[in-house]
Amino acid sequence: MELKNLLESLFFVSYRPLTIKELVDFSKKDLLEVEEAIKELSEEYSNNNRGLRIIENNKKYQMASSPENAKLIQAFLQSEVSGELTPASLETLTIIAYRGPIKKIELEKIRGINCSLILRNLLIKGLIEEKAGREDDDNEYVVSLEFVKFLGIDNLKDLPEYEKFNKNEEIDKLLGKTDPLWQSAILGEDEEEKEKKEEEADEDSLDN
Amino acid sequence: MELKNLLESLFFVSYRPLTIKELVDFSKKDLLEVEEAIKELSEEYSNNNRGLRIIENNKKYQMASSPENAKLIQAFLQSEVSGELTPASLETLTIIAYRGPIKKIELEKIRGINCSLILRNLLIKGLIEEKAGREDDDNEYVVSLEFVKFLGIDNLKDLPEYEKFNKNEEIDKLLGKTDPLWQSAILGEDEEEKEKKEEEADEDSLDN
Amino acid sequence: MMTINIDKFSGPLSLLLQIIEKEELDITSVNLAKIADEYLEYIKKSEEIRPEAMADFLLMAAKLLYIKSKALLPYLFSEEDQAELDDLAGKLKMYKDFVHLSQKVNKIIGRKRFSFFRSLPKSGRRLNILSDCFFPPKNVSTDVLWTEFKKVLENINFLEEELEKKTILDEVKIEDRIVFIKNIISQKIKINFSNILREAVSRTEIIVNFLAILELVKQKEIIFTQDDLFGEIFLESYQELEIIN
Repeated sequence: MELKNLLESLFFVSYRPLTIKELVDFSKKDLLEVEEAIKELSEEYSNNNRGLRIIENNKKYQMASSPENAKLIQAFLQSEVSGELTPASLETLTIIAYRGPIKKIELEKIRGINCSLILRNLLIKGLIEEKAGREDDDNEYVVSLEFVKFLGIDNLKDLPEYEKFNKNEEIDKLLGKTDPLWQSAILGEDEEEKEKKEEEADEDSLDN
Repeated sequence: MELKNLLESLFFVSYRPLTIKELVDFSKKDLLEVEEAIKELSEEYSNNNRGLRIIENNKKYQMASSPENAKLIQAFLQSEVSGELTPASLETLTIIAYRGPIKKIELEKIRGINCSLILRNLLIKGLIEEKAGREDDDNEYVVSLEFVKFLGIDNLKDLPEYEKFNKNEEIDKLLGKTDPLWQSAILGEDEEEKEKKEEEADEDSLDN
Repeated sequence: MMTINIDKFSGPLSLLLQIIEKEELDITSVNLAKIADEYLEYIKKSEEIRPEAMADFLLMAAKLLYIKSKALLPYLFSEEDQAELDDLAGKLKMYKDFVHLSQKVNKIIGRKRFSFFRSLPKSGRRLNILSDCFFPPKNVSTDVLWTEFKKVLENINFLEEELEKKTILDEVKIEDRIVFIKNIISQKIKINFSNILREAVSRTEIIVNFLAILELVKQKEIIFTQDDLFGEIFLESYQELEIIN
């Protein structure tokens, strides 16, 4: 198949992850065809015990070496990837991996703590990526291919119990709820009102 | 076959041609076995209409994209280097122009996000140069002479407000030349150490 | 009290979880009420909680005290409140699930089956993928660079402000507020709570003040009265009252 052949060449020469959109534009084929070809290529690699992988995350694809050879490749590149993470980093990355794209406020609801600094830290390390929303609060976070590389899997869906935690009504319910009790109890009605007005003001300034 | 799998990974990750001796040393296999495996791999690529090739020159081997796709691949690479800079690349280039020579980690602290891919992109375009430090982390970046000329100035000092921006206290502060607020903030002291190591590891894996 | 390694908890939920597990309790509202005091003990003693995180630890403390008061005075609470309290137990369970997942993820990473992307020359001056090696961008001039750098500086200033705001939080300590409130009460017989809050600028300060009062009540230093729901809270010295009575 010609398309698969072209995609393989493209993945090889590209030094960065390619989005599905870029691949569609470049190959001038349908989205479905491209997705199918990537899937075939990726399966060929895994099933035939090849030295290559196509790893995917968040509709971005990049060619990588297969995880079985990790030790020797690491020695060849003389790289010192340790993969050691602090508990806070690990916890945050796990939540983003299973629940991404996820907003900061949702992450904070799960962790019960302000996450500004840890997010900045992970962004700097390139372990997560930020997708800008309409407002700052709407920014969403996903793990990066760089992080997927550590796991030695092709796709986050291969994580244990991924489906169960990715789509989970119980969690959605807990996250979807605002915390009205505490806001009104501690801030008082007035402040809540104020915040609302501020929000409106922000939106105005954006629209203008 | 395991050896073929390993060779494929090696060829893929290496940016330069590998000698047969290197391949033998790395795989810890016999010369004959290695030659046989390379031949098999190479034939698989050609016979199965794959997007990859193993090219040989003077007992050195290298992975390449297949010649059928040459035109499209050339166009892809061309599009990678031409055109407008993305906002992120422009920001990075600006910081390097005003604050160079600057280390990757410093750039990342200023921008709050990992810069590996962008630096790679600016290097490909010849807009910046890398000055090798003692260790990988010490690599420093400066804009290239061609870029300075392209701006129509003789010297970076001719940039508007160069002196003021080049020595900016706010930035020095942020870069931890005074106070490493970032690292100590949410991470404990011990964790800080660990995180530092992680950072190094991450960078290694990115740079190699 | 068995020591809990502060390094191991990355937030108030983590601390709660460790206390619950140490006491071998199930995660229920009733059990959360039971460990409220222990939680407070930990955050009072711990010097390792980062100032930036203190607000969240205190917020949790307030929630626990709320749950505890609900357990003691159930008739004061509505069904809605009950749902809120169950929510905390639910959230803690959810958090526990993710902690378990993170341990699994850690194991996966620990196998060190890393993948690698294509490498670059280690100290290559330039990376040259096409024969040419300079590709001037279209949208760049000295003015563009100048404007761009000013934007960078603005972002940095914004960042610094945010940080400063956060570190101020540390300056409000329960101990200090306790002393402060004790002093006021010893001078005046009766004072209203909003007076004490007059200088409070943040939610954390309000919480800290509130916690300080609860602590003083517990130590039988003061008593408080509140005539209406959400009405003003009056604080009086416990000893003064005894003398009068």
